[in-house]
Amino acid sequence: MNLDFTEEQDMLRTAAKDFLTTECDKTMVRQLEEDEKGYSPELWKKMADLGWMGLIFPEKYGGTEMDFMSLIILCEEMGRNILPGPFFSTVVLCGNAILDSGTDVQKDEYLTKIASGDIIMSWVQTEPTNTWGAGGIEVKAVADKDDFVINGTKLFVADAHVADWMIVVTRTKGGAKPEDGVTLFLVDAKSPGITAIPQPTVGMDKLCEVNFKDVKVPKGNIIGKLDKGWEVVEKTLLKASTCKCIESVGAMQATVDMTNAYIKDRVQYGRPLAAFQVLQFDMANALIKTTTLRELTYRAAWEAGEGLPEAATDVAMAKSWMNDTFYWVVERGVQLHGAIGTTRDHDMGLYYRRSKCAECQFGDSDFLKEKIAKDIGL
Amino acid sequence: MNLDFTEEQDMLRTAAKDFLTTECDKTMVRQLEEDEKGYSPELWKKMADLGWMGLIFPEKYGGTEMDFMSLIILCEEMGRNILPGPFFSTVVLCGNAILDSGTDVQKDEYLTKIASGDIIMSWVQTEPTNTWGAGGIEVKAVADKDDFVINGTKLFVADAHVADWMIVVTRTKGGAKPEDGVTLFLVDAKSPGITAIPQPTVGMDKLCEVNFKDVKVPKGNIIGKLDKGWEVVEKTLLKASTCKCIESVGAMQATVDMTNAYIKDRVQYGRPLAAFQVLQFDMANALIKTTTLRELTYRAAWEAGEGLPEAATDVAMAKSWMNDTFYWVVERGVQLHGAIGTTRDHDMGLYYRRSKCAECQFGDSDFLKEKIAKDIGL
Amino acid sequence: MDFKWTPEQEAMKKDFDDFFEEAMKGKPAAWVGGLEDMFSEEGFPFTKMVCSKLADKGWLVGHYPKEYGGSGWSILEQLIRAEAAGYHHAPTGDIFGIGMCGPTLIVVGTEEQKKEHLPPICRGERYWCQGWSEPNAGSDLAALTTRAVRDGDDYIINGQKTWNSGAHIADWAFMLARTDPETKRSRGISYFLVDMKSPGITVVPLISMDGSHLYNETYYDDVRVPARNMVGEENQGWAVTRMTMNFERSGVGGFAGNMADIKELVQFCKETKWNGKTLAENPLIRSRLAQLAIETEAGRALAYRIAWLQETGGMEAIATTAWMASSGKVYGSELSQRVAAIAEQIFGLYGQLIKGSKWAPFSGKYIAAHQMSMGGNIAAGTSEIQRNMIAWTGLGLPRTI
Amino acid sequence: MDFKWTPEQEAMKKDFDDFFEEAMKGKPAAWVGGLEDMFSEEGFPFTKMVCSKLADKGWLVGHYPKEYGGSGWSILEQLIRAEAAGYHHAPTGDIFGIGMCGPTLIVVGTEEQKKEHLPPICRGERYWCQGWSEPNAGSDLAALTTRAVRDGDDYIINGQKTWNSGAHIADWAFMLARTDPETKRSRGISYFLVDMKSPGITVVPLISMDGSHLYNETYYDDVRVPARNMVGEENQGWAVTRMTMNFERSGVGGFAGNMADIKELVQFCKETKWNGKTLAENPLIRSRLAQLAIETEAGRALAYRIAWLQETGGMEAIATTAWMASSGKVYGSELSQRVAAIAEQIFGLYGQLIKGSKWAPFSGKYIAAHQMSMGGNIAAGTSEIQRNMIAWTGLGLPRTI
Repeated sequence: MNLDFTEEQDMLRTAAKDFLTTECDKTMVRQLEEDEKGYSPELWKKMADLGWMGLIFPEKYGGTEMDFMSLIILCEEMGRNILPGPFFSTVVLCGNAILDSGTDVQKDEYLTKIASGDIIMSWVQTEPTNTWGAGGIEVKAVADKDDFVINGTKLFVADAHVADWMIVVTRTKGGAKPEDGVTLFLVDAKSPGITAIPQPTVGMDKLCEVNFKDVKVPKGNIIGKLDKGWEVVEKTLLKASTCKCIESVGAMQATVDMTNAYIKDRVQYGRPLAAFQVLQFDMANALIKTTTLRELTYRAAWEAGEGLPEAATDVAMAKSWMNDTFYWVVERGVQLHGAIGTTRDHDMGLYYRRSKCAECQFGDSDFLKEKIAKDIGL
Repeated sequence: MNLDFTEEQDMLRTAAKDFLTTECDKTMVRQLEEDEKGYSPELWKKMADLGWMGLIFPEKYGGTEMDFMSLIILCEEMGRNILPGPFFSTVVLCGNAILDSGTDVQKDEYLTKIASGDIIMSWVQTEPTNTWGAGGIEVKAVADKDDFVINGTKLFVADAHVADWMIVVTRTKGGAKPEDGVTLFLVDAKSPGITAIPQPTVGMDKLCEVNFKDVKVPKGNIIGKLDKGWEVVEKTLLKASTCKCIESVGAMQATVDMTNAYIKDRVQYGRPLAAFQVLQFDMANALIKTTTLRELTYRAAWEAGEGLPEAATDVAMAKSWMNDTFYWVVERGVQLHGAIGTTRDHDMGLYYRRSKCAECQFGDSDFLKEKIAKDIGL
Repeated sequence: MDFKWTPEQEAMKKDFDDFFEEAMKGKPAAWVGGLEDMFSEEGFPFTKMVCSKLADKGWLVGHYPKEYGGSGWSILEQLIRAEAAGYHHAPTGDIFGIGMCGPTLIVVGTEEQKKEHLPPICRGERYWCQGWSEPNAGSDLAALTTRAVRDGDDYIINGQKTWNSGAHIADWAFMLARTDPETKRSRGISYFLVDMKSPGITVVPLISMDGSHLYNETYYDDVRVPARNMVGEENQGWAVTRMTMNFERSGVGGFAGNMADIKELVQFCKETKWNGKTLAENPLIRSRLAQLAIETEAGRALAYRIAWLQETGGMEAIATTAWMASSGKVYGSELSQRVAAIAEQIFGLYGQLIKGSKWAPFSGKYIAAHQMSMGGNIAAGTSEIQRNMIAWTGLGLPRTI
Repeated sequence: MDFKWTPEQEAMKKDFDDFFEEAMKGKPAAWVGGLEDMFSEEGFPFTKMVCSKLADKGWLVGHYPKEYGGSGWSILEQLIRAEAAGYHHAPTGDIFGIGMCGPTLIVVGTEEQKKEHLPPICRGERYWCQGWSEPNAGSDLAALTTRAVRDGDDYIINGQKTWNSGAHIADWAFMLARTDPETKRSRGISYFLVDMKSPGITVVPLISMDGSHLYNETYYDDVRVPARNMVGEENQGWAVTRMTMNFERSGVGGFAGNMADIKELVQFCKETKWNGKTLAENPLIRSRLAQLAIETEAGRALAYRIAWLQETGGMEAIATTAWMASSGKVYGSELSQRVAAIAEQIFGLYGQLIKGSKWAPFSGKYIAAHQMSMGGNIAAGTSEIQRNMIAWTGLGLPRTI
């Protein structure tokens, strides 16, 4: 057992923290909320230059071959600074899916371009059916000679409006088990018949309605196997969930730090707010929640990275605990800031609003707890 | 609208408070926990002399004809002092059932004896089936000439071991709806074939396992109508639930008062515990919960007393809110007392343990909330 | 004890209900019914229109004395109106003028002040805002530093106020300024009525987390206020302030609003099918909505008690029930927050969509309400301040501030 | 980062697991596994038996240096043992001797004290109790008034201690007495080792809410204690006390115990059918048990971090991780309370039955555990004290006491 990060990883963390603090301040976060694209191409380029896009890819694809826990570190720091943009879609979701389940040709084609920052990708899974489960996949892909033809509507799809390529989760076969008959396609976002319309969300995080009308995709663009794509989804979402959890930990710690500093500074009734025991208890509880989530997430992430069977349950646990704790911590943070914390101009709100977005990713607590209940034998 | 009690009712409250404080101190409560009978015959006699047993019965049966809200007042004060014994079983459950649904002959026979303090009664409903719903009634009563013959096991039955008479809820007919085919019998507790064994409970409140082996009951002893007894049960439990709620309010207020006094008195770190803001917040929350429950219960009780249709939902709401709040308030009370509050000799524990007993009476929150969900249209 | 309304009150209830049912048909999209909506660009004309109709019927400010334009209602009739309005999330004018400034004037205002201000309030013609908090005087209001200096028949006011709800639409403000800078804290403060059109007043919007505009900063730069606009004695404004804070806090409208929300959500759950089952079949959702209904009724029962005690106890009761009013406030605002949070949760992925997305349930009303609810736990005395007050005045525990 | 155990550690884990599995077959009915059981009339012989077997294998106090009877384990091996024991709710001797007094002696004891006391602790032959709290010195320990007066080579101790867990079975006590009554509070206190058989000691039981006997009052009436039994310098006992409080607080055993409870409850829910359905089919129960499992794993992950930091950081880490240990304590004890409460709730009407009723699920174990859990939120630093400590040392907030 070794619960320390390596020196190289510690350096990565410091570098990421410094870089993001400088390059992604809250003014930029606010601008990008209103920005049509939702990301900064300059920043994107710089991140690629730092090697972040290819962090966990093999060197032959332009990556730096660090392990999954290094990506976790990066995500923690991104969460602390609320980095907007398609890093999560491109690298965490699509990058991991191709890395774990793509063919050599696909890896060569896409990982290399991701690593260089040349393409943005979008993970196109959820639908109006309102679930991250396999049962929600209804958008059909039907074989037609050497192609498949995709028709239907996807919803809540991050960054589809700026994506060059998409990984689209489709239904290719009906059947008793919804997990069967799911197939994933690499789809050129410029294909005729695709429209992507960003929806206003509480986090302004560019979730799109994506419509597919007779969109043709070559058979060769399947990731994983025909009808067996759900395995790829599961594997990808395990990793992505831990990245979302640790991103949230970063955000939570940021709000704890920010609130702690504020109450030490803000004087009412002749003493700092920090001197009020009730506020101290709120802070103590916030710290407990943040810390337990961090530790649980590290373990779950390590298991997911190692491909261990226990990852499935532990990741669901971490994500569910995140849903409970992120909201709690930012809610208290706003409350302790008082009225100023409820304004659009204050940073607390940026975090507060993102807690809802994070909750919606990869399963809410009811969904996850039902999974956990099964896993613990119920 | 008039949310005040009458002067007569205010006097009743004062008299009850004074009487119980003197006659039912915590030493007696403790003794009766260990006592085989679980009540004091002398105290029982005195209560009868005060007219408490017949408080809401017509004068012709030896009662004083006060309204149901007067019984509520009495129960609130009993809860404050944790009066042990079969008042609830005899008067609140059986008394109300006979008053509301008995024949004139039955009223004359039983209400008179209840009012005079001559008989103790037990409400025999629940079974190992573990529910207050009609579906749980499996003990059968089978017609045999002019009698019915009862067989089976009842469980969690208060005061059966000291009862002279019982009201036994039986199944006389199977069918699609569990509410159909339930019949209530007035049963002489000395009938051959009845055994009642008190079970140790957290509140030492003499809940018995009651076995019926070929117990004969005359047909004339049916309360309400054959197979239609569930209506009687529902009506009775509505009133009994509000009495249990207000009993709990009395207990909660007692623990709030006791804890409030303790923290004002107990000095640590050179100041009374009461000066610590966190403890003040616990107390404020306890007061909010106690007060909201009291007001909700008064309304629900008034509705139940008036026989209004909205009583069904509001009583379930009050009882569910009681389940949540009673435990919360006494748990905080123990915590604020510190170690001394966890001892057998301290009064806090008496209340704490009763919160569990109260929760178990007439439906836990899941049971009640499912009912409420139906009532609000789900 | 008797919870029945009289036949007259029942009839009144129905009249109110019919009125609001009809009036609210024209409400703007995603209307939550908070002050944010009432004072928004889109909402304020609607608010004025509804309030004007209410005023025509004598229902806007029914509980003021008839001589000043009220209808002489008892607190119970006021309660019935508040409950009906709350249930329909209807605008009922500004809580500041109607609920705080007006009642204060009735008790301690001069006859001239009453005659000048109460009738336009009752007619729904004059909107008020509160000018109390300052950047360094929030919960600790007595730390305020805005100055008022006597100059002939006027006072000249200088300073900055903040969190002024509706200052951008208000005609008048009731505000606090320090008239004696030598004495400390709560002494030396006076209470003024200020025409918002006075030269020297600048209102700067403070936009809320969800993008709505309720709060403002108000800058006073040599604002001249006639001395007759002082309420109460010079330097005695703190006592007036305490009184203002305690009026009309049964909170029944909020609980009625929750009832309507729960009803709406129940209907949604019955009609909405995801993954092959209606939401209404989900036991977790059933349990949560039932719990909200329980907590709403428990709060409502408390609100009735507060109203009853104020009805029967008069002005004195306002002080003795202050801890109950604080209880109702903190309980109610935290409950409203849970209602919105649970609605969002029920919507699943749709819960994150806001106004402007065609996919947003109820046009994003609940997620907006959720964000606004944060302010509900802070405005008009934070939940912490309320719990302090309950501990001190309801339980006799020592003051920690 | 790597969460794998080495093959040796995996083997150790299995050995422990097998041992406890076997040893716990003989446990008394309704065994919860808290100190209440370990030190009860029925439980203490069982405790001694299990501990003696553990000691034979060198597993009772593995982490002490070999020269004093330990096995020289690292904190990680200790963690593995604690987790296995916790999972089986096994007795592992007194936490006072093994976990508090012993480690203190290792750091600041004299060689003579180490030689005298550590080996019998490691052999499971000597049980300890703590003599700290007094009726007027609970959370505010420094307010203690028990006196120790030097008399030749001895000290003579007079006073009253309370909440002495296991004093009725203990052989020795480590206790605090005031040696300099002139100086105030934490100064002037000394730390003594006292043979409980010393003349003048009287132990009076304090029976807990559920009827169990864990706590005692201890009266010291002219108790003579040799000066060599003082730990640390005279009047410097407070520093020793602080050290004692911080040892071994990863809390992993408690989380492992929760895991076992959850597993037991899952099994119960699968096997138990009321109203025609198994409990396992009830979505509300599924959700609650899943939530407990989540919270248990979150706490366990924290416990691992604490152990790891102590492993790699040594004595210094004990201070820097104190806020984490406080977090683990308060989080763990409150979680244990919820586990018991939810078990009771699952049992429905059966939840109120206690030991002695043939109908009581698990012989009333969970309702007993629930009552004991109240003590868990108070003993060894109340939840309030823990949160204070987290705020002060983990967040740098100003001390409020």
